[in-house]
Amino acid sequence: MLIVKSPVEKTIKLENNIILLKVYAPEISSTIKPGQFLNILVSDSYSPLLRRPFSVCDIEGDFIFLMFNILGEGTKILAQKLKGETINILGPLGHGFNIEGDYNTAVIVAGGLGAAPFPYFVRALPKNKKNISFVGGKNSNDVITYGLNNISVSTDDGTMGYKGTVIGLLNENLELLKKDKIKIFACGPNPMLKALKEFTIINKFECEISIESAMACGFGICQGCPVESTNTKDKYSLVCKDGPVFNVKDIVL
Amino acid sequence: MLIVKSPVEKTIKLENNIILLKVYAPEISSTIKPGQFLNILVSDSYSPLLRRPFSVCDIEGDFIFLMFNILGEGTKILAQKLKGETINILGPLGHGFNIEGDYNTAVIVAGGLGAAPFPYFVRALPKNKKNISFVGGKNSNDVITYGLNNISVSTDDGTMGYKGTVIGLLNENLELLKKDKIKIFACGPNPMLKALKEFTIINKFECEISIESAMACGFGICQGCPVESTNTKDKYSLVCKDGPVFNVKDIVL
Amino acid sequence: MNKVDLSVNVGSLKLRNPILLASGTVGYGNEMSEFIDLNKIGGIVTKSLSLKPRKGNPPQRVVETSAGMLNSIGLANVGVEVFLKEKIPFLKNYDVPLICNIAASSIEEYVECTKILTGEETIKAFEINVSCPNVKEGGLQFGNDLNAVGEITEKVKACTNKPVIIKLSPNVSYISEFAKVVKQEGGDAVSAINTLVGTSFNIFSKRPKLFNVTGGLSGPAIKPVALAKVLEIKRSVEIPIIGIGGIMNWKDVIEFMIVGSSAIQIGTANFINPKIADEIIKDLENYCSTNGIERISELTGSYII
Amino acid sequence: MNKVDLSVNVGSLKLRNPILLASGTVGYGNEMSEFIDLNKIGGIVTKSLSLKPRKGNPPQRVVETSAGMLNSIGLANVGVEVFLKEKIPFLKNYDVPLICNIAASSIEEYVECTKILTGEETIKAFEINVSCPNVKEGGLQFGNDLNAVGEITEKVKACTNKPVIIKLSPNVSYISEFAKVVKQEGGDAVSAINTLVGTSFNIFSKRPKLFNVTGGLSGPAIKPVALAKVLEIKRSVEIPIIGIGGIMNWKDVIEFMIVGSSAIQIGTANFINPKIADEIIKDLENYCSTNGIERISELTGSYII
Ligand SMILES: Cc1cc2nc3c(=O)[nH]c(=O)nc-3n(C[C@H](O)[C@H](O)[C@H](O)COP(=O)(O)OP(=O)(O)OC[C@H]3O[C@@H](n4cnc5c(N)ncnc54)[C@H](O)[C@@H]3O)c2cc1C
Ligand SMILES: Cc1cc2nc3c(=O)[nH]c(=O)nc-3n(C[C@H](O)[C@H](O)[C@H](O)COP(=O)(O)OP(=O)(O)OC[C@H]3O[C@@H](n4cnc5c(N)ncnc54)[C@H](O)[C@@H]3O)c2cc1C
Ligand SMILES: Cc1cc2nc3c(=O)[nH]c(=O)nc-3n(C[C@H](O)[C@H](O)[C@H](O)COP(=O)(O)O)c2cc1C
Ligand SMILES: Cc1cc2nc3c(=O)[nH]c(=O)nc-3n(C[C@H](O)[C@H](O)[C@H](O)COP(=O)(O)O)c2cc1C
Ligand code: FES
Ligand code: FES
Repeated sequence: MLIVKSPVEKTIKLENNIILLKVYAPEISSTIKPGQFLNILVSDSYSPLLRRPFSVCDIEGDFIFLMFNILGEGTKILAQKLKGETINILGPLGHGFNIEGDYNTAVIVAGGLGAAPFPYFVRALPKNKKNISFVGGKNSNDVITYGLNNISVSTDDGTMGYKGTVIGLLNENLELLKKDKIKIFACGPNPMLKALKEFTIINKFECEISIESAMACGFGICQGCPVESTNTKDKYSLVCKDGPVFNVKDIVL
Repeated sequence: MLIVKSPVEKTIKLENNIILLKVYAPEISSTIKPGQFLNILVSDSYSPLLRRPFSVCDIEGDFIFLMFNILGEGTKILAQKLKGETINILGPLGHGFNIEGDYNTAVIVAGGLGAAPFPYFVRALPKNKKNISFVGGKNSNDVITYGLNNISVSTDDGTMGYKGTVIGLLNENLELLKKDKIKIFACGPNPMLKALKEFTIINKFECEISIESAMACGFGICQGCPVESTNTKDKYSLVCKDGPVFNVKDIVL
Repeated sequence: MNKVDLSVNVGSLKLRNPILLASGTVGYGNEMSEFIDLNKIGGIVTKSLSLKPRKGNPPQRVVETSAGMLNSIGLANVGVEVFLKEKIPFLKNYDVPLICNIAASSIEEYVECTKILTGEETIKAFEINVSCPNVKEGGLQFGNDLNAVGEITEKVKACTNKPVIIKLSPNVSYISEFAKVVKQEGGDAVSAINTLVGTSFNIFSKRPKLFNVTGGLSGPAIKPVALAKVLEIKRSVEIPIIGIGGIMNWKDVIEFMIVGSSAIQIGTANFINPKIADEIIKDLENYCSTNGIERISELTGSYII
Repeated sequence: MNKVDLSVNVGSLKLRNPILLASGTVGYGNEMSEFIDLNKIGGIVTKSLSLKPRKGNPPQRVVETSAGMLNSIGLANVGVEVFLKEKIPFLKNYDVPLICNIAASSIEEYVECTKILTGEETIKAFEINVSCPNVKEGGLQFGNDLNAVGEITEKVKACTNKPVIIKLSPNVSYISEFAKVVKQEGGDAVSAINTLVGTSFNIFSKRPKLFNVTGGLSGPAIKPVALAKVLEIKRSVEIPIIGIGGIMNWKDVIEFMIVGSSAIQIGTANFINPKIADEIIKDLENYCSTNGIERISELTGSYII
């Protein structure tokens, strides 16, 4: 865990109002793993007061990329950073995806901005593993495919790809998925993750998910980010420290 | 009184870390009088929460100039404004200098950043009036002569001009001052204004001073900016509404 | 856009919308009239008035803090008589409910002020500021004393037919106990909250920044505390509540209504943006209209816990 | 630069500098040790410990507010036994005064916890968190009840030789009355303040953002209130005070010392910058040295009013 002040290199606007922030942070890029996150202080003032957690989206040499859209004060300030301005980064934090292991194809399931951690994930995947992506959104505006390969898309309103949820789309492709030795890696809104949990249990797929939570510290001292664990009834797991990536079986969604 | 969002045109760094902010504000430039002030919201966030009062320093067509140095959060943010960014201005506020009247020469007395309102003052002075300036500072770094003419300088430590206070300097020039029909216009730190009050009473000079105060609203509703009045014992005057320019006889310093 | 009904009732007091301007942050209305149309806002609460004019505290009276400010104005005001003579005529030009806020240093003074003012028809209700030092009791605050608040409520009610709103101090263990006493003694509503006691020191001079040493904290910093106090009252006493504390935009208004406010007051925000009341009213109309809220009063106490 | 003496005494407790890390914002020290040298800070106050492990509240437990945050962790902790077995060994690697914070739902539980922990030599003092619901009294806070605070002080003191610090709740009318009771009953010091009660609602769902509805407000927003509480205690009771509330930098530390604190605690700021304690200690050294302050303890209560 480090605290670094890193200069912004570039702010890239993708479609759908998605922003990619390219930041020079060699200390982070050389150590962070896909699915880990950073807790970012967007301003030295007390407004906003707390850091903001972001997944590492991608890495290019000494640079890291963050992907987000403008939700509130923190992301608004981040989006306005100019080249040379620094951001204060705390990280790498938490446990990332277990990309090693006994499977042939990584199946990425992403809902909306849940796509954020996967460009780096794809890049970091061992050479001997294939990857395919299922990307869902409410509508075509909500579909983010940046940095992904072999993509199938679903939208709730049918404005793009399969009409329905991304879990519906997975079900449509069930035969295909069953043919291969797959492991599912997912990130997205809670209802999606809930449905996915059921889907993976029924179909006996290995599955890791990255979840979100309100956070204050991001590194385990505030106890602010509990998630119910299926293993220990008398204790919560912490999203920031025990996660944000969990085996889908280990937590109650 | 208006509230306008005005785009910054240019940030000019003078010597001594003094900053001049040039802002496009025709609604203000066309109505404001020398010595009046503006209450400026430097940020939409709640940090800082309140507006910051600044004298109008100068005017050029549709543009106004503010003069300040970086003291705290508010002035730091202001100093970083780029061309095109807007600032939210409330004004014109208060009563300015009475530049008309029965005198031949306006004698400007300024201590440190007390020089801020005088470039516009000089520009606005009726053609038939001369002006001379006495500018004091702790040391040469503290002496601001921007926009002034016929300048005599004093520094407490003697690093520039007369060694001593600006009131000492005035005393040195007493004969000269007494020869003319003068009116003194002053702005600066409180100890200077106190000494000036005594000086003007002893020598029977007309004198108006611009004073500062902590302020919340700047337009008379919070009662946050009292100053003891010599005229009404049972009531304070308000710096923002009754001032910031007062006849030196009207207030207790 | 459908027509939305923004009107609310605070007990028997009818307001065209829930947006009042808080005592001490609107003067007596004239400066604000340069920025907003007083005929559109829900109402004005005057600066606290006392029997005699008060000079107030020497400077420094205000200090900024993180997302807030401290003030110790010391209840500077023109006194009830000058108010009636010099301030009321201006307010008569407008169709805006006027709530007269009264501050005093004895129970008798509260009564006296109310008696003098109650005949003036422009005044639609009284708001009693109990966050004042009780001179007889050695300067302890009325607002921290259940008996005093009860007695003030009872005696003020006895000398006016107009609605009496008691403005509660948040600097107590259980604010709902005070609201209970107000209800018992016939008070029509409570305002919550007045400012929190705070201070700030200059670390170089070691002196307090405020002449009066301590002052009242207001602004967005106190919003979470104010919301909790309103909710506490709502959950334990049935009395109309006027919510106050750190309101900066329409979302804050909705939040205060959800936790139990029938109306709200805007304080510190007026200093930052004197047009804010106007803007909030438009935003509320918009919000209600796009969300199918026909009457904004439905929101009062609509929390789901 | 002259050598500066940063050491302070809080009653009989000697600290190498006045910078403590506040309960609930430092865990049990291990995560923080990645960022700062624990051997340099004044001391650590543990997360509140209870007799049995506590799971704490379901999510959501934290919400940001203007210049502050609300938390309702629900005193999640490992319990005294696991603490002794699993957390103390790590802390033994460091030379840092450990203050054990205890939370309980009955007076007996406070006593029990103290008895179990007092034998552990690594623990240098106890801080008693009285901002806990008293289960026997229907969940009312101990911290709002003078008698309860007195009884807790007396009974905890009776079963340990170590200094007992009572951490006071700010959610009361007169905090100095509580400090008086603590002194009367033999308490060694008070910590002030714990968090202010606050809440925040989602205006769309109309539900509280915190599962527990209300939470504790901390951060710079509360600093003026905390300073006023410390000053109130200092001016009316002679008892060492540990100042807490919104401290973000060395200037805030000096301000808290001037109004009467012998030492201070850093809370929320640890979340934003876990190196802050280190940085503040260096800044304090610098400040004292350049201003000719030989012993920082001179600053305690040095206000000029
Ligand atoms: C481990 C982790 C990784 C994350 N990675 C990314 C990422 O790569 N890209 C990205 O865009 N976001 C990510 N997030 C979410 C991101 O932290 C929030 O969007 C951000 O904090 C919002 O800050 P803000 O100040 O702009 O909005 P705020 O003003 O804090 O909030 C604005 C609105 O967004 C809602 N909101 C705030 N936080 C969240 C949240 N965590 N989830 C859902 N809604 C929220 C608020 O309730 C509010 O309605 C991640 C969160 C976690 C915990
Ligand atoms: C009518 C009026 C006109 C003014 N005109 C000018 C001007 O033309 N140019 C200019 O530079 N300043 C002017 N000032 C002062 C200016 O308002 C403050 O310097 C500014 O508010 C500081 O804001 P900040 O956020 O940078 O500093 P803050 O963080 O608010 O304060 C930083 C430090 O400055 C001190 N400080 C704050 N306000 C003042 C003040 N009013 N006087 C002295 N010290 C203060 C604080 O105590 C603190 O130590 C004027 C003030 C008034 C009342
Ligand atoms: C400068 C100032 C003066 C105030 N004067 C009074 C007053 O005279 N009487 C009163 O009852 N409340 C007074 N208040 C309290 C406000 O009416 C309001 O209760 C408080 O500021 C909280 O609201 P806010 O956070 O929106 O400002 C004053 C507040 C401020 C900031
Ligand atoms: C997330 C969080 C958890 C806390 N847990 C405890 C606790 O277990 N026991 C306790 O006495 N105080 C607890 N506190 C209160 C702090 O110790 C401190 O009194 C308060 O936060 C004010 O200081 P600050 O503004 O510097 O944070 C907690 C505070 C926070 C923010
Ligand atoms: S965010 Fe603080 S413990 Fe997880
Ligand atoms: S600053 Fe508000 S009345 Fe002068």
